[in-house]
Parts: sequence; C-alpha cells; structure tokens
Amino acid sequence: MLGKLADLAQAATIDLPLPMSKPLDWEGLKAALPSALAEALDDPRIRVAINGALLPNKTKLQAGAGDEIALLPPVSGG
Amino acid sequence: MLGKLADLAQAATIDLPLPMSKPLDWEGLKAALPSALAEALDDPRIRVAINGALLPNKTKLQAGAGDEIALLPPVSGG
Amino acid sequence: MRDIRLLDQMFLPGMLIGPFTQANPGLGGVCTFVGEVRYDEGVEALELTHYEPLTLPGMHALADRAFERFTLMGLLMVHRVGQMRPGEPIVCVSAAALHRRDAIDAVDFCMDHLKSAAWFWKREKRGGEWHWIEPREQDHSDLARWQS
Amino acid sequence: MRDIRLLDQMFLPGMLIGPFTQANPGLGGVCTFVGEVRYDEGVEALELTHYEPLTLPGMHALADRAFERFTLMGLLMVHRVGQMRPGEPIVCVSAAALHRRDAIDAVDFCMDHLKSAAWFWKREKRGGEWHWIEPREQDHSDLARWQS
Repeated sequence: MLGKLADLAQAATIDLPLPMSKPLDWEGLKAALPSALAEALDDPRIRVAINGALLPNKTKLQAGAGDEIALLPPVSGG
Repeated sequence: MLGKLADLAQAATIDLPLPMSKPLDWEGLKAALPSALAEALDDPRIRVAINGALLPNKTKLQAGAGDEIALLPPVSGG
Repeated sequence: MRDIRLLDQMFLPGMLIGPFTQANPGLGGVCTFVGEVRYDEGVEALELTHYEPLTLPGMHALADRAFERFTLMGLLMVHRVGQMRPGEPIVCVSAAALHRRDAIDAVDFCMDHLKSAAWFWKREKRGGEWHWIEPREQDHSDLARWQS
Repeated sequence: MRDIRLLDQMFLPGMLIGPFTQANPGLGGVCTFVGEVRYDEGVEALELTHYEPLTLPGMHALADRAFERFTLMGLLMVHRVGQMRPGEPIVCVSAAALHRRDAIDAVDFCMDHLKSAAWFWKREKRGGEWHWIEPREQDHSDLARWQS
C-alpha cells in the first residue's frame, strides 16, 4: 500500500493468508482486506501492480502465493 | 564603430575634425568617413547612438564637438 | 552521459553539476533545475514515499523519452526520497546539449513529468501531524503541454 | 537578489550559482543555464565585442522585463566579453522563484533575448583569421515566442 492507502490499512504491507488451491482475484483481494481499504480500491484512479508490473486492468487481477500486490493511489509527484 | 563596421573603417574609433560653427548631420557624417564605411551606413539595420543614446532615426543626426557617435551593425547576440 | 538516481540522503546539487558538466565535453549549453522543499507556512518536514520497482524504472523510461525527443549529450536526474526539511534539495535535473533550446526544453519536460507522473507520494508534517498531498491541477496542465 | 554583470575574464559558473542560491532563502526552485563556447570545427577562439553604454543598461532593462513578466525572487545574469576559447563559459543566467515554471521560463526568456537582441557582436578565429558572425534565423524565431 502506498500513500494514503497505507494509512487506511494502518500498515505499509499486509500478508494475506491464501489458500494455495486457486489464484487470488479482485473480489477475493477486497474481501481479504480491511473494509475501509477495500471500499477505497474501486476508485478508478487507484492502480495495481503485481511484482512491480502495473496491471492494465486491476479487476482482472490473478495473484498467487508469494506475489507482491501493490495498491497505488494517485501520485502526488516529486 | 562596432562589429563589422570597425573592419570597414580599419579602426574602432575615428576622430572627426569638425568645424565648431554648425552641428554634424547625417550627410556630413558620411562625407567625413571613409567611403566604404559611408556606403555601408545606409543599411536600415544599422543603428546609430550619440553618447550612448540610440537615435530613433539616424538620418536626423545632429552631433557637436566632443560627442561620441556609435555606428552599430546588427547584433550577432551573446 | 546519463546519471539517474534516487537518493535517500541529503545531497548538494553543486557536487553533481560540476562533474556532470565535465563529463560532457564540447557541450554548447547546460540547463539545470534544482527544486527545494519550500518553507511553506507551518510545514516542518516533507516525506516522499516511492515504490522502488516502479519509481526508478519510471525515471529511466522518462530519460529515454527525453533522449528521443531532444538532441541531448547528457542527462542528470536525481530525486530525493524519504524525509526532508524545508530548504533541502528534493530534485535536480540537468541536461547538456549542443544547443540551448534542447537543454532548456529537456529540463522543462523532465520536471513536468517528474512532478505529475512519477511514482512518488508526498506528505507534509504540520503541527506534528502528517498530511498526504493531493496532485495539483497545475501539474496536470503542465503535463498537457507535451502531448502534441 | 539581482546580480547583472559583464565580465572580461574567465569565470566559473559554480562559484556564482552557490552564493546566488544561498542569497534567495525560501526559494522553491532555481533554474540555471550556462552556455559555453562550442568546439566547432576549426574554431580557435571567439571574441565578443560590446558597446558599454548600451550593453550593460540593455541587460538591466532585460532583467526588469523578466521581473515584470515572471514571479521571481532572484535573477543572476552574467555575460562574458572579450576573447574566449572553446569550452569556456560565455553566459550564465540563473533564476530563483517559488515555482519552477517562473524560474524555467525566466531563464528561457532571458537567454532568447540575450542571444538575439543584446548588444554583442561576435567573431570567430578560424585558421588564424577573424570572421564576424551574422545573426542566426533561429535566434529571431526564438525571440518571436515571447511576443504575445
């Protein structure tokens, strides 16, 4: 979680205990996160990256065990 | 004489011996200068200053003894 | 000469620009922009967070675009991350070129993109509390200048 | 802080920019352009002639216009005259402002005007002979950008 989202999560990173059987999708991710954070994620300005690669469409997320999911709010710039 | 005009005059400054009786005008100035230089002066891009002040219209020149006349070709810039 | 860096410690722009200029012999001009943390009313500190896997590659991609768009001999792009106090340098972009237009425009281009599109999140400390800074409208209009 | 100078000796831009930046506390950004004499094929030396009664007042008038047009905290404008060799700095313009757009645009504005409209005459030494340099068309089109 970067920027403001880290405050909503009250943490910079969260470990999600996942069942290994199937990949984590967008709805699954939101369900696994604190609700204040999950609600914020639908903002279209929030981008998602897996292992450092931006997803063109975050709702198509497919993540497995060990993957790093980054939740990226709009940048405030340098 | 600045820039190229100094080469035409073969000098950076020329002292003109003037009769004190009447001011030097534009035709008088050209007559007093080397002909190669005098011919060049009609180029509309050439500006004239007296004692550091640019003349809006060089052909209206009126200079007296001790005045410094500067002949300014187009600048090449810094 | 290309030098792209994220720094988590205070830096002195003069220590970077001298060697950068020396490293581009034959240049016609070098343009440099240094941004400092402003002494805005009540601001005690500024913090820039970045996401390493995106931020540095993003700066390299921006440098690539600057080299494509302008005729450059060298580009220096250094950005601070972490906590800074007012008066400290936060960014330094320097471009060396044969002609001044390329050098000045490349710095302008890189700054506009760093300020609005780079992967940095900024917060300010006021009265002991941290506040996130939202993107500024001006930054977006600055960016739109390059979209032709 | 305003510092406008004609210098007839070699100068080091870094020696000017540090003190200039220090002299404008609270700045948001400082943009600097340094122009150097290029190593153009066969050029041994460059000479800039000026006409003192016009050149320095002209630079001050340009600084006045920059302060009117942009929101600046400080402006440094230093120009060499006399003979220079390739690699030597010929001009240094630095602008300090709260916002980067003012700093960058002020430097761009001053450079365009210095290059095309300032009272300097330039000649180059090639093969032991001096040749006057005519104004460049590009300089005039650069200047036209500011006429709105």
